[in-house]
Amino acid sequence: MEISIRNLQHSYNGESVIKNIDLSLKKGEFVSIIGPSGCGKSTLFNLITGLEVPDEGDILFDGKNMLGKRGHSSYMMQKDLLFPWKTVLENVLLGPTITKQEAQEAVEEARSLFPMFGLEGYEHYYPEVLSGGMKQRAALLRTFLHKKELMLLDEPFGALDALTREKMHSWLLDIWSHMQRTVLFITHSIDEAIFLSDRIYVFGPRPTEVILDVKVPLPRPRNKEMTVTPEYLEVKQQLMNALYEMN
Amino acid sequence: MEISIRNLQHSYNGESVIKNIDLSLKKGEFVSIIGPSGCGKSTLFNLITGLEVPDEGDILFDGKNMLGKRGHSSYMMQKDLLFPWKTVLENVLLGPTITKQEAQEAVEEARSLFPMFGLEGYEHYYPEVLSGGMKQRAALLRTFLHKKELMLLDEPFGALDALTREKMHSWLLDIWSHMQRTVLFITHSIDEAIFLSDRIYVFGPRPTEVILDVKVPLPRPRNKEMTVTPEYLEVKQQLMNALYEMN
Amino acid sequence: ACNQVDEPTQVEEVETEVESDAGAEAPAESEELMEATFILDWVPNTNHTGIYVALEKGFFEEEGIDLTIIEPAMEGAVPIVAAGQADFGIGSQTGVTIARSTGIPVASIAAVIQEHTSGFASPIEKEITSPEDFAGKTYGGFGGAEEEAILNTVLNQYEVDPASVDNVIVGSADFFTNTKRDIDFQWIFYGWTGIEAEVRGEDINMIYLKDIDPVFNYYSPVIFSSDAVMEEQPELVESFTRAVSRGYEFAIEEPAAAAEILIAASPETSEELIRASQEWLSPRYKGDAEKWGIQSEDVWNDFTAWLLEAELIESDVSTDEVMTNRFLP
Amino acid sequence: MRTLRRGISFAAPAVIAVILFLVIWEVSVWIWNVEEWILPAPSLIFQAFFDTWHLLPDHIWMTTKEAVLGFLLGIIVALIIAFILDISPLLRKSFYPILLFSQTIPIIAIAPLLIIWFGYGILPKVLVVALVTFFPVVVSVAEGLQSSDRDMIRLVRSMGGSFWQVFWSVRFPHALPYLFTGLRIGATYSVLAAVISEWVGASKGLGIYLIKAQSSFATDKVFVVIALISLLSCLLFFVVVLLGRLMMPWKHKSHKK
Amino acid sequence: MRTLRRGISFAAPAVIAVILFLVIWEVSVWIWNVEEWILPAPSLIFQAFFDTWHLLPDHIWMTTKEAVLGFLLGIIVALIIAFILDISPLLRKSFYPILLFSQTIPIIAIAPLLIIWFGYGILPKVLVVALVTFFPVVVSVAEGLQSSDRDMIRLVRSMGGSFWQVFWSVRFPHALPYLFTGLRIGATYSVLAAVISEWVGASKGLGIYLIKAQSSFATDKVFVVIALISLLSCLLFFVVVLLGRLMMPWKHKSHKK
Ligand SMILES: Nc1ncnc2c1ncn2[C@@H]1O[C@H](COP(=O)(O)OP(=O)(O)OP(=O)(O)O)[C@@H](O)[C@H]1O
Ligand SMILES: Nc1ncnc2c1ncn2[C@@H]1O[C@H](COP(=O)(O)OP(=O)(O)OP(=O)(O)O)[C@@H](O)[C@H]1O
Ligand SMILES: [Mg+2]
Ligand SMILES: [Mg+2]
Repeated sequence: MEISIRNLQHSYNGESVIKNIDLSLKKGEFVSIIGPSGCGKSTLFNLITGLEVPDEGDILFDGKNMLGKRGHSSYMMQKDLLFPWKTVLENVLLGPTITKQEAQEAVEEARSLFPMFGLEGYEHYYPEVLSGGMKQRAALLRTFLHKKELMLLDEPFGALDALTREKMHSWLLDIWSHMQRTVLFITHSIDEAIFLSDRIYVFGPRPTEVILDVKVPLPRPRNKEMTVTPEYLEVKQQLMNALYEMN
Repeated sequence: MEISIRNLQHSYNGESVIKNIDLSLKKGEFVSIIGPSGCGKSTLFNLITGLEVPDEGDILFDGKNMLGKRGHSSYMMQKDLLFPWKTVLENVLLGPTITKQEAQEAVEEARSLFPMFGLEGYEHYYPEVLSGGMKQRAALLRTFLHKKELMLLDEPFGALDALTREKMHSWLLDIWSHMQRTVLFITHSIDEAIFLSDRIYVFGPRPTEVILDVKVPLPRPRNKEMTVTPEYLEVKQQLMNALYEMN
Repeated sequence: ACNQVDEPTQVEEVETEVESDAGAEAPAESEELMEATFILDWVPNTNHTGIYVALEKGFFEEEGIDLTIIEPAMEGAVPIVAAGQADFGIGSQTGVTIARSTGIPVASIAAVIQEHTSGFASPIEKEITSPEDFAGKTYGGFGGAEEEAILNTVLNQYEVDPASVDNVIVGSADFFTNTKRDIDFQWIFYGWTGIEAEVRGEDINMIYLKDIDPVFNYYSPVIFSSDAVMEEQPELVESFTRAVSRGYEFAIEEPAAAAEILIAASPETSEELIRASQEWLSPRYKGDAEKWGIQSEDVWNDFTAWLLEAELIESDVSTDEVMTNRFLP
Repeated sequence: MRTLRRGISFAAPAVIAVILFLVIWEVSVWIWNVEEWILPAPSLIFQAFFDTWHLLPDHIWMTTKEAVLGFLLGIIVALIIAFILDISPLLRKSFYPILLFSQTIPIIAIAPLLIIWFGYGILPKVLVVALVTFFPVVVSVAEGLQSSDRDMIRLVRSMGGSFWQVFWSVRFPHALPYLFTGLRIGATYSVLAAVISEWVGASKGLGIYLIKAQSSFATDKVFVVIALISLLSCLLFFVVVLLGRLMMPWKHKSHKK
Repeated sequence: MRTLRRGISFAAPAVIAVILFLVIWEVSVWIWNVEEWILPAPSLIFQAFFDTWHLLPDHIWMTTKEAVLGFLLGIIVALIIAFILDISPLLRKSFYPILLFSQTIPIIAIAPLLIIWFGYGILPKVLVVALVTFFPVVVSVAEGLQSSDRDMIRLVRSMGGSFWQVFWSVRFPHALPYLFTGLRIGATYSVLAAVISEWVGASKGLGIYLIKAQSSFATDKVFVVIALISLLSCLLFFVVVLLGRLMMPWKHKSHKK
């Protein structure tokens, strides 16, 4: 599935938030977005998932206009939004429940992923007792189990320590390469963006627009050693310049 | 004020979370804590602020036992916890309201800090419309305005982009050096920890204990250039080893 | 709206099981029993004794009637009978007349008691022995339609300024409670509240309405039915009245036994009060009339005229529309 | 101007619905030929209203006074009781049966007590209205106070916030929507409660007017009173809704001022 | 065993409070020498209960049946109406006045209508109870449905969740505490509503017993009935509370199973 976003504009209460965004994803591509806090990244995701309708512009999936259409992508919001009335297991099964997947199968798959996500033993707990990072992991697992071709991840690793984060990185790249899911990824970490992505968009401050679109020239599969290669450092420098120039 | 924590132990529902923690802070020291997600860092903060009482152990402020005592430190929780019924300005003024500070003065100080925190223009908005990072900044501002000698910050910069984060870093170091506040800081970023702290504790996985206590041998004031010095890299290596050995 | 006969009423029947000898021959014709519903005006009391006696003694069955008694706790029997949800009801002459003048098609078919037994009562220590003493006192009313007009008529007759009498609607509290506080006198039925005072040993002064002005010697209560029932099933009305009449005759002759029947039918009501009340009331059902239930046209004429004069009804109601003796045995 | 227009667009659907309801009623009465002493058509009720309106102001005023004063008293009592229930689970458990008891007494069964203790003045009516209206408020507010966000409370406590500071900064604002739910129910009941309280003993008020109308089979006047009770209740309800909007601006607006 | 012990420790404060209440009452009656036909002492009420208990089971059973059936009907109606009110602000605005109207009709003023339409059986009583109890449930549930977390709704919608999936996965569970607040209020009213409904016309039931006792000046029996109404209401209330705990385990427990 190819996604292309054209001339997108959006405003809240008459104040422009997204000035003009053009953006495209190829099938199976992993693309990251970085940009200053409050610039409109989450807003873009809300537009893509159809939760909000832009003032202007098009969102095309394989050429088909998807403005205001919903249910075509798995979306991990910035807040964890676990339902307090569901146990962790029930929470992560939200997707399969909504798409009316076969229950038994879904439960088995979910359960098999609990250790990987460091949530083993918490299946039947209510989310209230989870630590901040555990909540985020549960939300990520929930998003993953809602299997759509496009995955939108809004800072999925913000509350994770380096180690857990790396584990998650390799897991994410693993399932991504196996399952050919297209990923659009918001992060604040330049390193994370480079390590994971095929391409990176840099957004400017609100009202935002794309100020840079860089290809990451690193081969797949990635490994930690690549983070000291000159290609890596060059991209990093480029991104940092773009971000710092904003001031 | 000198803080010393001795032989602290805590468990939830019979399951040990904090196995044994000894920890000390000198007056005006900046100390960071890093450790795997879900190990018990936030729990430690809850014990220090008196929100929970440990199963065993002592928390001494200048030799005085503070177990279960509250109101002695400014605490920024991991969740932003902005009150939906208060505007951003009212939210950040929570501390002065509770400590019954002179209102006019507090309002003026708060207002003067809004541009610095990138919240200008949002004074009278309800927090619902803020972006994730803006909420976090508002929560940080609220914590700062609740002026206590000890500041406990639980991942204050998790949702911020690199640029904003740096701005916040230098602001934090600035006020810290001016105001002689003791800071205990939870973070997931090794770089952040090294850049900001005098000392860093590494916590082990749950049930947690201190597995490393390193001094950061960098002079003050800090600047970005220091991040490439051999001292810096050595500390970083030390920390990474400690974290990676946990597996 | 007159399908009341074929439509079986859904109520849980109150019937005290008929075990009397009279009931023995009933089953043979039980399939042809006419169903009828009788609605009370208040909780079962000695005004109703004849009905319960007739039911218990099987008089209704003998007349081919399967009677159901409905006990509403509140007023409202008149529209229910008029609407055909009940065939017979019990109420006051005032009620029937006002209803008729409003266009509600009901008429009285029997007077339960010949003489009017209500009046103004007050505890003896209030020293109210004549309507003249009402001046400056507080009256506790029940919110009846005719009440204020009657009181004012009485006051005018005794040259008391109506404005000097405070009129408070006391609603649900009883005479004894009300007169403990700010109320000085109240309108009561001697056969019930007055008897309760006797039972309690409290002395009261009673000024009977009928002693103040003969026009107030109207019938209360009366048994009534609707035009529809009276026209379409005269035989039902006749049989009903016959049975009821026998019931009251029995109550007149054997007050003690009648009281027990009422007690059995309504065990929740105070037995002592029923017995005392029955004893007081039994001789008054018929009084010195030739037979139980008979109504004098003069009484109706006079009272209707008074109602008209008091503007309680807007148009005259002809007496043969509101009452009839033709169903009496 | 803008407030006016908004007011109109706010009230319009309600007014239209009421009119529709009345039209259906009127038509049904005509179609099934319902006799007027059973269920009078709205037109007849209007008629009766205009014929007798000169009798009404006194009664209306009396009942309104009782309803409003009683409701206010009820609210105060409710807030106090909800607060008491909130501070200790022990108090909650022990108080609830007594609260329930207070709600299960048929007013007219305790009419004698009310009269003996408080006479025939406005006081017993105000008390009855308070008795009826305080309960839904207590139950709602108690639930609201119970369900505050624990972490918000912890935040204020960690700042050294006293019991009262926690209460005013977190628990109370959190309980406000619950409070207004209870107030809406209470407001709805208050006028009818005032009417019923008059049956205990009074010389003025819509309740008295109702009894008199009923005993002279003036069904049309009975319905005039019912309509007035409805109207007054709606008015009170509306005031509560408006107050709710004023006191909880964050529920409707994105910013203050 | 454990459930039993917990049950006892749950009920104990309530029982003690009730006993205390009765003792204070008894003593007050003695001290102020209150006449027994105004306010009988609890001991006399117990006496009356034991003297007449053989008359009671039928009445109790009848009223209980009316209260429970009516309450169930009320709940169903309330859920449907709350749902209708929820789906469109227009419907909400237009419906509310009619809802309010339904709550401001004095039952006994429309008693003849009830009998004419529904006869003397259990039906009109069930309807009256439903009429009384549905309202607090509607108001509470409507508020609960309104106040769901918007972001949670957005999450489910972003997943392609249908209206009903949003409803069942977010709005309904969020509204549950509100629903139970309303149910608690409704449960409290249901028995009294059944009693009052019997005054419309019935031959059995606590309402009938009450009126008979009152009209034969038997204050002690009146209070026996009031006590029974209270007891039944408490029972129903307790069932609702229990059900609430079962249906909202996350409010009391840290994990399931
Ligand atoms: N509902 C709303 N009403 C008004 N303004 C809004 C609303 N939602 C978001 N905004 C504003 O739009 C801007 C962009 O918000 P958005 O959440 O998209 O930022 P973001 O790029 O995701 O930031 P962060 O990295 O901090 O999460 C912010 O300034 C925010 O205040
Ligand atoms: N109230 C509670 N009841 C039971 N277990 C709890 C409770 N609160 C926390 N825990 C458990 O205690 C452990 C430590 O939690 P804590 O929040 O301190 O972790 P953390 O180190 O802050 O992790 P993170 O970096 O993910 O925020 C977790 O496993 C969590 O599930
Ligand atoms: Mg965002
Ligand atoms: Mg934490």
